Amino acid sequence: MGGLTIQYVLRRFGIFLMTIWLASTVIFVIPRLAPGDPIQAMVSRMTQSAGYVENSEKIVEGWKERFGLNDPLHVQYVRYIKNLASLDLGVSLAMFPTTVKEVVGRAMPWSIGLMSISLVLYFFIGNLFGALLAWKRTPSLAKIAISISMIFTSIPGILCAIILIYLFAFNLDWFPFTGSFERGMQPAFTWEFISSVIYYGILPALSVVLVTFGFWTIGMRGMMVTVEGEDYMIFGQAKGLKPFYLLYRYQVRNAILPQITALAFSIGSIVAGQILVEAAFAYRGMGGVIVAAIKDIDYTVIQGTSFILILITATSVLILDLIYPLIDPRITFQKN
Amino acid sequence: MSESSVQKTLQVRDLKVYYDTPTGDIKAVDGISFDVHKGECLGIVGESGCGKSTAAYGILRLVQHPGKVAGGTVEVDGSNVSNFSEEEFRKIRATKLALIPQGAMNSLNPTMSIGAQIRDLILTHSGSSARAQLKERIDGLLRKVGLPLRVATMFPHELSGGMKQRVCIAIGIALNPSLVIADESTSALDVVVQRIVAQTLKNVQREMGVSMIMIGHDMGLMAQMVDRIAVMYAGKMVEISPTREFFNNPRHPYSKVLIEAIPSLKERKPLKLVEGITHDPRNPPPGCIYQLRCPFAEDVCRSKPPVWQQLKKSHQVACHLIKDEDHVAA
Amino acid sequence: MLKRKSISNPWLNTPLICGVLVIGIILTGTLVGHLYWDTEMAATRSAPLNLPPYGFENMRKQEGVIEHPLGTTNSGRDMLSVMLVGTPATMSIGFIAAGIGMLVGIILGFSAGFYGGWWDDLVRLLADTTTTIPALAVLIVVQSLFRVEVNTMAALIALFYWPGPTRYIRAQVLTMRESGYVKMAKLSGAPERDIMFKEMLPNLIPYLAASFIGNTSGAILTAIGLEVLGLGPTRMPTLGVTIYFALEAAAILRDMWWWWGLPTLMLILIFMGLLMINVGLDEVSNPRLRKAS
Amino acid sequence: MSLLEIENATKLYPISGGLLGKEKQLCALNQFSMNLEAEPASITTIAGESGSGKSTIANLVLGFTSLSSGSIRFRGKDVNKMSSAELFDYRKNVQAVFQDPFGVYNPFYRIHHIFKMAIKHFKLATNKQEGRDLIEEALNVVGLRGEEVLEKFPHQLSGGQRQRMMMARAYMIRPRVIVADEPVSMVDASLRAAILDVMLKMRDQQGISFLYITHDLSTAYQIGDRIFILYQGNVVESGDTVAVIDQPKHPYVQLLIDSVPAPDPDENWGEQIDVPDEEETRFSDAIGCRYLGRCPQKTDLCASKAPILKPFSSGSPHQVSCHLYD
Repeated sequence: MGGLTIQYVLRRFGIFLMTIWLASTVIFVIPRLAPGDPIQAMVSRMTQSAGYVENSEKIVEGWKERFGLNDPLHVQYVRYIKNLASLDLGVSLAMFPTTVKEVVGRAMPWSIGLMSISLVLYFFIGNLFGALLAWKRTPSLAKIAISISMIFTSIPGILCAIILIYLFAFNLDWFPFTGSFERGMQPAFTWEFISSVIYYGILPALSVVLVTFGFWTIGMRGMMVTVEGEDYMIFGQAKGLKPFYLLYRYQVRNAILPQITALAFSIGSIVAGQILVEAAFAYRGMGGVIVAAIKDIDYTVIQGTSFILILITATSVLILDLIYPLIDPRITFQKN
Repeated sequence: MSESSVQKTLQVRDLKVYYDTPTGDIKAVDGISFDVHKGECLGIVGESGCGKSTAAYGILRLVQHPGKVAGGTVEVDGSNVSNFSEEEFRKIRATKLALIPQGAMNSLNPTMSIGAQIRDLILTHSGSSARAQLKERIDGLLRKVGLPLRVATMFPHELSGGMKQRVCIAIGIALNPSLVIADESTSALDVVVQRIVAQTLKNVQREMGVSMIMIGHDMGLMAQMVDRIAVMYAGKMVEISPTREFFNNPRHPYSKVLIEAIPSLKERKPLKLVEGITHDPRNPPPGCIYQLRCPFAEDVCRSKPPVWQQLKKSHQVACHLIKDEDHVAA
Repeated sequence: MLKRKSISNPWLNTPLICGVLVIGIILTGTLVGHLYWDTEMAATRSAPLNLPPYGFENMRKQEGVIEHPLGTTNSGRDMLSVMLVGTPATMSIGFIAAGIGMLVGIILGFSAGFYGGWWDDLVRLLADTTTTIPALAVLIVVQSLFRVEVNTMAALIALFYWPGPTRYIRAQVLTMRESGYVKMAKLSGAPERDIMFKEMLPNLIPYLAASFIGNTSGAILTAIGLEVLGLGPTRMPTLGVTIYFALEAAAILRDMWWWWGLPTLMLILIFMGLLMINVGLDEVSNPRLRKAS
Repeated sequence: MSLLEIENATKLYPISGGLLGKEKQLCALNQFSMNLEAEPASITTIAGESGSGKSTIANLVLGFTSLSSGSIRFRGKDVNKMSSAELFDYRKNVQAVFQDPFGVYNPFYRIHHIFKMAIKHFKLATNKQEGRDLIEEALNVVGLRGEEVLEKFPHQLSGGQRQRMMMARAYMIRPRVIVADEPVSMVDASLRAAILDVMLKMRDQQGISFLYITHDLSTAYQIGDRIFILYQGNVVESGDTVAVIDQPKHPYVQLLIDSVPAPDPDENWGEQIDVPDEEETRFSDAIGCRYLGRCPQKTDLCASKAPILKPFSSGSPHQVSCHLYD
């Protein structure tokens, strides 16, 4: 049952496009609202940091051409949107003539991989722990253990990353400081390479999971408590259903729905937190790319990566929104 | 017929349900005792907060926090279930003691189809051997309560209040329980639908010969539906009587108020006003629980709680004002 | 069934008290510190380089001195001064951003919920849209062009922290608009202004407080993100900026734990304090949570 | 001169038509007309089941929703065309008591808030003492005392007390009309009489008229003067309350009255009836009688033409809308 109405799908798609358009417009407008010429600002910062910039003339020219700074603003804006729509993100300034698309394209699988694995982990662990915290039959020792494990909740992932690096890489030397796989290794579908990727990925994933799952635990516990008071829970008990069945088919099944809605709303901050953790570990993902680009003052790469991040976020939200009606039979009810 | 020859489906003795509050326990149900005979329909009436629903949930061990069953025994079909473990008690829920909740409320799981919510009940108690005739059983149940078979694939939000209520009845009677407790089962329905659902309920009960407790506040509905009526006030049972006798000859002053308060559709009468002072439930007065509202209260009512008296025609009442000549010989 | 409100004050719950205490101590501590400590030493070259905290040794066997009890950085900043200056600066980013977000949320939420129509549609669409934009991605682009100082940065961050309160207030206003007490106020001749601010707003207080605290924490998180990427304010050694400098100077490898560790610890305390306040406020607005604990 | 006149009041709600996106209109109230005379004060019952449109009438009269067509006139003035001063006067003269005696109190304030709000905005008193006296007098009418209730929070009082206070509040404002929307349906039976009694007193002693909106025919029978019975937005029968309930004409009203359970075990409900589940027939483009789907006496005419409300016998105030009486 359930299913998607056309209005629902259209609205979700509308929000998807709006999100991307609005974010890109903010990126376009704010630099131009500020006093002064963004190109001039860039160049002066480049000269500041490097003392002298090779090809600076050429870069400025490239910039002027790319932005068409002599054109009127609306022409610039239309061109900017057009370029984005065709995913033409320009050419890297620091790694000329590599295109931004290539740079981002290399990093994207790493980011998406790390993000999906950690997302599955903390969403699962968080909700499981939340459900257990609210369940009457959970042993109190387990409840205490869960509460203690939530100590990192709410701190920024990057701080957790620093602490983990300090403890497990610097002091104990169990895990590598930085990187995505062993230096010198060639990416290939070999057991050696894959195990290296996993080994290098543990600390970054752990940093994200440790600081995030607690939010889902708190939210899930709250929803579980709310659902517990519902009449259908009491009727479920009156039906003599087994406690565990009642827990997962009645209580968790209904409590998880708002959690999925919440997930859609927090994708933005999830992506942001992930980027920072990648930055701390100099991971090959988009976070690593951004850090490098910021150091090199590679504006096109910064802008392109950000745009792709916005795209990834909006797409994830769209997917979640489209999945949601399939798991909540009530969603089509709104038309009545 | 004598008391002993009647088979008892349910025997409740001195049931107590208390609510824990920071300022002391509220005695929501304070030591009530009654029986339900085989095949009989007993109505429990009273106004909001009198403890009638709480008593039902106490019998079913479904009292929610901060409430707790604080004492008393419950016997079902002659066996004392009060000392059953949680797991033992779970097994007699729906098979011996079933609940029909208010279907208009949120009593059905919104994320499961109606069929699935009947199925899980049958499979839990009858094991997987029941799987073979599952569809026929579900269809049979839906037919019995007058629902079209397509309801099985529908979700609660797609049903009207009356249909949901019938689903609740179907679930309540699914496993041929000894006793069903219908808690305000038709209260939220419009009058025409209420009549249809109530009649369905009554027919099903008669056909199956199941015993029933009907909890409600609508005296008219009770007159139509039940064989005996029990009246509760402030956690105590004050009167139990066969329905006809109850309406013809109510003995407790509170029962009289309840009957007089029913607005008639037959004749226009002057309104009967009653004083509505109630006591603080944490701090009941000594003596009779009804003394503050009772226009006939005497000194003895203020000092001594009334005892349960057996009157003629299976009529029982707890009131000091009942005179001796009405008593059955001891 | 009997339902009685508990007499005990829901605002006096353990997480809320603990959280308020933590944040309170941090704030008053840094304020009092300003009176007794020379915070000018937060600037570079105002102290010997790379000193460990008092009572510790660094990798070059130098001992900490009492003049710089929390050690110094590789550019000669006194860590105690840095903490005294950086902590309130970091927190003020959160408070300013959350405050602006809350104000915008109240204005948009009330107007959208109360007047409805196209304005409501627009506000809802903008709020839905903005929630899904990853703030950090946009701010990275902006900050990499123009490095702004603390207050401007807070204002920029606030761009992303209004949809939460807006959506919630709008939904609540829609519910309350149909409530009996709002109808009663209308029937009592109360003007719209009174209905919004005397009838509706007081009932939103627990949520507004929770949302403010949640947004403060979110805004600080975003600010830290920017700072640690090297896009923080240039003139103010906020906690995030300090961590950035420490990481840049390989403080972990040089075992200068005080340099990155103290600001990290302070941030953890701030975040934990804010989270506890939030959990406590949740209990105020959701009575079911109270009885379950 | 008539006090409150409702003429052909109609309320339509747009509903989206599913996948095809064809807009339909839901007709919550169809061509409702009634007239409330200033003298003598009366209690007019508007009865019906859920979805009958009875609450729509309350919301329209109180100005919480706007009419799709038709008009409501107060002392001859169209409410829709009133100036803001006139509207304010209308507000003061048309008050209400609602079903839920808890929801009408803002949980943030003490009980006296609802009284003080009205005193302040309607300028009922010039000083504190005068205001205090007004409240005390109003509470007196409903049998409460100020010191018992005013400083309390809503949840500290019983449902009956809360509802009586709403009556007191309405009384204090001294309106000409009170819209009483299910005022006793959430109050215990033994306490209902007290509230109904206040209504009678206010009608007889203060000349306040009531629009008594209810699903409960028995209380209407006890206190009502005139009655309108609604089915899916249409008036199916109207007239003197006792006449209508003693001798209902419309098949629906007959079923309705027959279905009220009699508080007498000797008077049986009669045989099991079976009516098809109520269908949504309130669409504005529906033709024919709304009761068609459930009516046991329907004819071909009922499907093609909607009956209109007309006197049962000529000149009789008892009106019915059914082709059986054409």
